[in-house]
Amino acid sequence: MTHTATPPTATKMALRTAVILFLFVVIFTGLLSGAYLWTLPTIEAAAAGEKMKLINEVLPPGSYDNDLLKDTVSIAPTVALGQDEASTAYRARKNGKASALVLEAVAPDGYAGKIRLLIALGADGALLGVRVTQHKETPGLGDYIEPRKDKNKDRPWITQFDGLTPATAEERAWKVKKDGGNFDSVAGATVTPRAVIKAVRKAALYVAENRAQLFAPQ
Amino acid sequence: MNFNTPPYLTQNVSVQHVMLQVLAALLPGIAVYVWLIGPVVVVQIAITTAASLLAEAFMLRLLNKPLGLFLGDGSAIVTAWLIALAFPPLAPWWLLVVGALFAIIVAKHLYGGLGQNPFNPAMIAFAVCIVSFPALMSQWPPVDLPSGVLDHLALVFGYSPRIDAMSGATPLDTLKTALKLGDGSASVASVMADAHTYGYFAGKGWEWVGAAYLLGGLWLWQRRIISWHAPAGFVGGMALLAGGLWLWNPGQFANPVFHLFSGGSMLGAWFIVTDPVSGCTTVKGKLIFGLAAGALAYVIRVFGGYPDGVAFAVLLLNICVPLIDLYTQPPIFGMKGKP
Amino acid sequence: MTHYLFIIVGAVLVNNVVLVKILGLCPFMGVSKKVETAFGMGAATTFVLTVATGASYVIDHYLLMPFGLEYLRTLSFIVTIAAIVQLTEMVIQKSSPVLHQVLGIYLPLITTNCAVLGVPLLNIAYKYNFVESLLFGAGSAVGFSLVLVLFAGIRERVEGADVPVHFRGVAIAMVTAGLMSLAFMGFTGLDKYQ
Amino acid sequence: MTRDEFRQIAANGIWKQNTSIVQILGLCPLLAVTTNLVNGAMLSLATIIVMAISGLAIASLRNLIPHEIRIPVFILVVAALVTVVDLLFNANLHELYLVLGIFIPLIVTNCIVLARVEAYANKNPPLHSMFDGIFMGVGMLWTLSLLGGLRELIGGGTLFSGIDMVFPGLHPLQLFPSDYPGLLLAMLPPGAFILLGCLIAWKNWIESRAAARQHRRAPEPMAAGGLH
Amino acid sequence: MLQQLFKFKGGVKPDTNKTPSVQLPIGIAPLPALLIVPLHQSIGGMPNPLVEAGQRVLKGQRIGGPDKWVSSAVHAPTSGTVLAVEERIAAHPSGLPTLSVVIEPDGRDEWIERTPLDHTALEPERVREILRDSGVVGLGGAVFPSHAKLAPAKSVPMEDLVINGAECEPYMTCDDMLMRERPEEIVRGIGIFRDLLQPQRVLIGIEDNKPEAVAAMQAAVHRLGESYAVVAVPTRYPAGGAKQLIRVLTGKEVPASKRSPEMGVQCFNVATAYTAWRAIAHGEPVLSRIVTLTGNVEQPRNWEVLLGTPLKDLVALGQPRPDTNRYLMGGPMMGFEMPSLEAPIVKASNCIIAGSPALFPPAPPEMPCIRCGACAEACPHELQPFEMYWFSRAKNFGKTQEYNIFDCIECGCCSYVCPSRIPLVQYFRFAKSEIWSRERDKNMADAAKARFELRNERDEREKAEKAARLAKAAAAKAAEKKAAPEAGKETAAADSPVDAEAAKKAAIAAAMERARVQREGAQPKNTDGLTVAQRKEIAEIEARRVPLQPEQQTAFDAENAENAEAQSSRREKQ
Amino acid sequence: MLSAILIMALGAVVLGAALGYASIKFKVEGNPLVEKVEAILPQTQCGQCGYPGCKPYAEAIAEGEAEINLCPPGGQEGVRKLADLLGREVKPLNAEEKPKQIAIIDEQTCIGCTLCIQACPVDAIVGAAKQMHTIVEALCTGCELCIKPCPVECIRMEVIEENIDNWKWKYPVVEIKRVA
Ligand SMILES: Cc1cc2nc3c(=O)[nH]c(=O)nc-3n(C[C@H](O)[C@H](O)[C@H](O)COP(=O)(O)O)c2cc1C
Ligand SMILES: Cc1cc2nc3c(=O)[nH]c(=O)nc-3n(C[C@H](O)[C@H](O)[C@H](O)COP(=O)(O)O)c2cc1C
Ligand SMILES: Cc1cc2nc3c(=O)[nH]c(=O)nc-3n(C[C@H](O)[C@H](O)[C@H](O)COP(=O)(O)O)c2cc1C
Ligand SMILES: Cc1cc2nc3c(=O)[nH]c(=O)nc-3n(C[C@H](O)[C@H](O)[C@H](O)CO)c2cc1C
Ligand code: SF4
Ligand code: SF4
Ligand code: SF4
Ligand code: SF4
Ligand code: FES
Repeated sequence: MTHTATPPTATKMALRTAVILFLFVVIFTGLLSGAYLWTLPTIEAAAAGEKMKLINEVLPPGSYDNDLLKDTVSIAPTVALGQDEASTAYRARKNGKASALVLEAVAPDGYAGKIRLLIALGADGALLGVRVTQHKETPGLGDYIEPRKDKNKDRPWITQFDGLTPATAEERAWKVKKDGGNFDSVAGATVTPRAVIKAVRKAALYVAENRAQLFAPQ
Repeated sequence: MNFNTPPYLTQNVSVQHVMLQVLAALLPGIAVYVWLIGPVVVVQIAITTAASLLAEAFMLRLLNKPLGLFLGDGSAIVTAWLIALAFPPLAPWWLLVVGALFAIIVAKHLYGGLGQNPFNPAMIAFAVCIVSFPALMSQWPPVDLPSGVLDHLALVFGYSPRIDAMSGATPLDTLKTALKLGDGSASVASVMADAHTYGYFAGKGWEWVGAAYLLGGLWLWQRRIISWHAPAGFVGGMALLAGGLWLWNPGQFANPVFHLFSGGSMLGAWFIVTDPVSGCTTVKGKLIFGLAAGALAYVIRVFGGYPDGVAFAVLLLNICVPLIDLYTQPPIFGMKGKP
Repeated sequence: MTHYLFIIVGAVLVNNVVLVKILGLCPFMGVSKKVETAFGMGAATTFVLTVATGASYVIDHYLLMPFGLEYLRTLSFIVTIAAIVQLTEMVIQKSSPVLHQVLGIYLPLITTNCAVLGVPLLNIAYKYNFVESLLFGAGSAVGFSLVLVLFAGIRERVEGADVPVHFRGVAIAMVTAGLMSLAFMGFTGLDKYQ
Repeated sequence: MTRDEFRQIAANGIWKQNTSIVQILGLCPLLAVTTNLVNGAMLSLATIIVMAISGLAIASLRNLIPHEIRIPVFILVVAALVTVVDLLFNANLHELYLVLGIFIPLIVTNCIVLARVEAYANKNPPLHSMFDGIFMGVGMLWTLSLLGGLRELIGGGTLFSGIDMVFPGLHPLQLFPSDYPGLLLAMLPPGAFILLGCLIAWKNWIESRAAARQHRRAPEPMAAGGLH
Repeated sequence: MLQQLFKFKGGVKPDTNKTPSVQLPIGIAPLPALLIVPLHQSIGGMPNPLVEAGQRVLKGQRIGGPDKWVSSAVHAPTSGTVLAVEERIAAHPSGLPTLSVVIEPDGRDEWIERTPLDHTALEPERVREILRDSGVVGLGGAVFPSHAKLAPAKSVPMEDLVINGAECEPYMTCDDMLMRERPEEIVRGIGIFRDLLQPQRVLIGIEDNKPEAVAAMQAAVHRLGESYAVVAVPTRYPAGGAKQLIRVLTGKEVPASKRSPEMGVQCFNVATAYTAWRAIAHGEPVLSRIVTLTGNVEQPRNWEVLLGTPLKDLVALGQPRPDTNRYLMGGPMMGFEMPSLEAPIVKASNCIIAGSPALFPPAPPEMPCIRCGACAEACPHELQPFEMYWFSRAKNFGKTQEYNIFDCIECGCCSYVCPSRIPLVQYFRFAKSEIWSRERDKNMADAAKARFELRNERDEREKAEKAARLAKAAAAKAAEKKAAPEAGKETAAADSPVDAEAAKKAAIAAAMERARVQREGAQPKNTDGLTVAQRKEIAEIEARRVPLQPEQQTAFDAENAENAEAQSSRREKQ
Repeated sequence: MLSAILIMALGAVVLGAALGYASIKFKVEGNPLVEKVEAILPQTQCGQCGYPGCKPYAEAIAEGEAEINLCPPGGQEGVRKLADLLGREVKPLNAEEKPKQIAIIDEQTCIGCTLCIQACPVDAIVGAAKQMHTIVEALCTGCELCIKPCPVECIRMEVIEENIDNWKWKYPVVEIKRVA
């Protein structure tokens, strides 16, 4: 479109609308940015709180006294953890001594896709706690791995990991009852627990192997 | 004014007549099923029939339609029988009732009742239940479940806890679960060797039920109640896909005969994709409907999240029916070879 | 390559925007009374959604992220999309009245289609790169158009049915959409290799 | 604003022009976040805030806005408000914020917001517009809550699940016996559609009953009118 | 001769029930006491009445003249007196009355003068005119004026002339008996059609359940040395439908969008050929027809019946059984129930079937369509009746047209096979007549819109003119005012006569203008764009006004009453 | 914050200018929708819809200002067609559907005042001043507009009766409901 074809009114119009839109944008973006700056600290605190809440689910209370979110180590993509991206592990210390490690792992072979886990291991390699952070298992069938959805409220399925050590526990301890193991499971949905168990075990073994590196001081 | 209108002659056929023949064609399949599982199958059929008829009567009453005329047409009974045959034979009674209510009330009468439902009511029942109660809907008894009629009834009516022994043992499910475990050790051959449920036309196995449905279907075809297009399409679609993958990797994919005679394949091919109401009506449309349903059922049962895909495949194709019909209009008299 | 294929299949069928992700429902219910108009709406949405995903990606990666302004996403995306839509509509109306008949009249409706903002936001959540974003956008749009047209087909038929009075119109359309969504649950799990 | 006007605006928003079951707009949040009552109610609250303020703002500024760019400007205003609400949720109701996900930013494209702005605020005084926004939102609030409650109840036998995300001390109600198997369908998208369909049918039923009653009462004024 | 036969899809095979009525030869029905001859007996324009009450008519005298080219004459079936020209109940499914000539026969059966002609010696145009004036119309059921079908298409050579002796409807045997008893005249009649159309072949199709008729026709063709092929076609309803028969005999499919001559074929019924021969070679217009009287009667038989014979007189001949509850005209597949025993036999009445509950049980309740597709399989036009039904039922007529409802020949095969016993044809007829009526409404709306716009335009113009006039006048006045004082001051004496003269002139002009406007007003306005008929109507209305000229305005009130009386009486006479 | 405002402002200027420019550059006159709506309206021009004729009503509908169920002559069928065209919900007609009728002038009473001629929107009345007036049947749309102006009340409406030419096949009675 050439300039000569432009009637003068169009340019004028363009100028006018541009200015008005400009004004509106400036005002409202300003307001918005103000709100952002104002809420930013709270949001960050909330996000950190959220993370800590999760971590506190897998770590016994009082088992650490440091700020975990600050004491982290980055783990490169690892097959053993089922991760294809770098992930972060948090280190718990008590009185300056490494007491536990919290890391993320993925069970790739859930019934309906990946199951994301948060695993806490003690310095001695024993499992302190496991939580599922994300999964797509069938609601009402495979979702009992989430304590919230587990019908067994007294002893949710996922707490069966607590205290296990891959090194000492025999093979049997890492199987569902249907396969001749110790783990309870819900009949008709054993794909899910098998996947979780396998992933947790692999993660625990991985940590055992790389202990030194993972617990190394910052 | 008397609205008796031309033509004053009619053939001696009726909806009831058609439906009764469909029911008759289901009998061989039911007989084999009873032989395989036990008389509890008949109880299940009775439950769904009663629930369907009650729901039908209730809706007819509510909508002010003549009860006698429609209760007698037999269509609700066909739906009921198909539901009973598609559900696990030891499903608790209330599950069957929920399915039947959904089929008749939501899938059928909300759309105006007989003849007007775009979705296959029986398959809606199945889909609703498998989505809502996946655990119950995937607990199939093995064919040689060592228990009597009374045990079965106790299970159906909830006086006995659901036992582990009866879960997940249809050939399809066994195969899929084994392959899914995914350590690569399982192959079709190893699983099938294990699965005594699949007799390959020799022992007591699910495939006999499929064969009996095939027989009933052929009879329906011979009686001209159904045309061959949709069943042939279904069988063809499934066989082509299954055959192709089987030839490519027989270790991970079962052969087409296995697929055609397990799960709901035969029931689907002869009694479900042929549902005139919710299916395609043009000749080309029926072929497309069958082909696509067969292929989709295979994809869902092999790659998807559910143990069998017939119901979902049929429902998905139900969605496409109006458009398929629209674009497969046959040329009319005098317009052949023209757009 | 298969990765891209899974994105497309996932967006069109398994995670269909309308029936599974529940986005873009208003036009889905509103413009599905006739197959013909559904086609028009589908085409227009496909265009806008593809452009919107592309534009959002560019804005996000080259204007917002470098300055740490992620909180302006919603604002900048939607204003840009609205302006693009309006521009396109004006241009089409002037340059091709035929195209305007086919597409143009639907364009203004698209600004308030949740999918148009939702899909770019999902792209960011899924950390898709540019090509993936475009594929996901286009796939979602095709998924939208597909179910829209199929839904219109059913609605045309159901219009003639003897539906109970209180269910006539939108109510039965909702039920139909529900049953369609139920059918689409059959695709569950087909994208897990992603 | 007179009382009558106020009452009219309220009636319109809550029932006559109810966004969800009459205008059939704003469906995405209506169906997507109503897996339980709390989610539905909270998203509606967010929407109410946005609608009230955007109504007020646009009705006040409407004379400044040229026709050609009114849509971008409206959207700009709405989007800015939505982002603020989004930030507030993020800061104060972080867990709920995560659950509601993209549906908070999507209030921008919630057709109903723009529809009211364009159809009402653009033509009416600020106070009216604000109340219109509020009552449209209230209409949305009760429908979303109802639908959320129904889905939750049918799907799992509970009510107010997730309330602890808003009021940390409270607990959900378990209304059905704990061995109620739960019709999961109600929690899934199909259930949402079907239940909304039933809700709309229910509204049609109420209206037709009201109309029938009106009809029965009607003859008198008709007769009076017929005299001249 | 070996004739290759083609197949048409669909069709049904109901019981034919033809034997009872072929046991006896065609009988001649006695003269009834009263004949009611409807003027409108064929497709096309309504014939104009040519007689008045009280007039004596002769047998064969024209009582209704064809109105347009597609229209056909009607004649007095016997000699007698016209009692009335009035609305009488018609042989029509509506049961509504139609303008009919009621004749009381005098029993003398006195013919008009008949002039036998040799059609070969006449111009084709003349032959067609004679056929039209003799009231020769299609007797196969459609009663389309035959002369209008006898012109070959300009661009396509006429290849086949198909003669329809199929008679596929159950019960019906009138064509069968006609072919058995009067084959030679039929064959000669076919000769007339052949000479007019010049086809390459003539094919006579007869269903193979009528071997006697085939034999008789073959013998006649042979005797007369013609080269027509008499072909026995498989018995399957509706093999006698023109398009189906053409398909079976020639392999051609005539789509609904085309007339058969455009594909080089034309089709006539045997009885039509027979009447054409009688009309040309004997000068006898169509006064009677063969009617099968069968069904629930003691004495089923074919009768040659005068047109206009009331139904009751005919059925009395067959001695209906006591449980007879209705009479169908036409076959059981396509016919309809006669609305009254008073309704007359017309050219289209090929068959009267006495029905009883046992013979035609009341229709079972209609169930919803289950989309079984049986109807589509049976439809000879390969339509999708259930789709057409679905949308007709929902009154979505646009969709019915998309599914080609206008290709439906209303043969009834679909209803025959429907397990849900849906009166499909009834739905299609309903949809078709709604669509036509809508078309009419639409045309009217368009016309109304055009007239409305015209009027608006005129209003605008008049308003503008008036405004202009007023402005002019105002300006003139203002000028006058302005001029006057000045003139008064300076040149009052000199100018005033001129001015006065101008004013006078203006006044005269104005008066003349007023008069002109008034004159114009006295002429009817708004008459542009009217059809001839409407102008005629207006002219009539104007004629009524003549006594109301302005001069008589004073006497207006007094005369008004008289006038009105005169008018109303005139109206009554009409 | 500054960067935020700067970036957004940049976008705003660009988009605002583009929109303003395009709004003039690509301006189109007229609304093709009006014609489509008008084609559906019966052109009775009776004003019962509350608008002075079919075209204004069509314009109002196209603008989205008017309900689609206001035209009694168009009947429920008209509402349906409009709903189809505009993708709106079908609503019941907000008046009773009347059978088709035409106006008849009682020629004995007519005083030739021409008031009805002026009222008739479609020029269906012929007659001159001080003469008896008559209605051309084929042109009358039955809008009743001529009734009110007549000072001697000589115009009445008559329902067009069914005859063999305008007879229509009836909707088959749905028998299922009756059997109950
Ligand atoms: C719809 C559906 C969903 C299922 N979802 C799961 C699931 O989430 N987790 C699971 O372990 N099994 C699931 N299953 C069950 C498996 O298909 C399989 O039957 C079962 O895991 C194997 O039986 P077992 O657990 O008794 O070994 C599902 C089954 C169906 C039909
Ligand atoms: C206005 C009009 C004009 C027609 N013109 C012709 C014609 O020129 N030639 C012809 O063969 N049929 C003509 N038809 C006739 C119809 O097709 C007629 O029904 C048909 O010829 C008779 O065949 P049928 O009885 O199959 O129904 C005309 C029909 C109408 C209504
Ligand atoms: C379904 C159907 C069946 C018909 N059956 C016959 C028949 O058996 N014999 C016949 O002469 N005409 C029959 N007709 C009429 C023919 O279509 C056609 O009108 C006629 O043969 C033309 O000849 P005509 O103009 O001399 O009547 C039938 C028409 C239809 C639609
Ligand atoms: C051949 C045939 C197949 C049928 N298949 C089904 C079916 O798959 N599911 C069902 O609910 N009803 C089936 N019916 C019964 C009936 O068509 C169905 O209930 C209607 O959908 C109800 O409107 C079938 C009927 C026939 C004649
Ligand atoms: S034969 Fe009857 S029931 Fe079957 S499809 Fe046709 S109309 Fe429907
Ligand atoms: S009546 Fe019409 S639709 Fe039915 S079979 Fe005959 S041609 Fe086909
Ligand atoms: S009511 Fe209908 S016919 Fe009358 S003016 Fe309005 S649109 Fe025209
Ligand atoms: S004559 Fe009267 S009713 Fe008829 S169109 Fe004119 S004004 Fe309307
Ligand atoms: S809320 Fe309307 S499209 Fe999503």
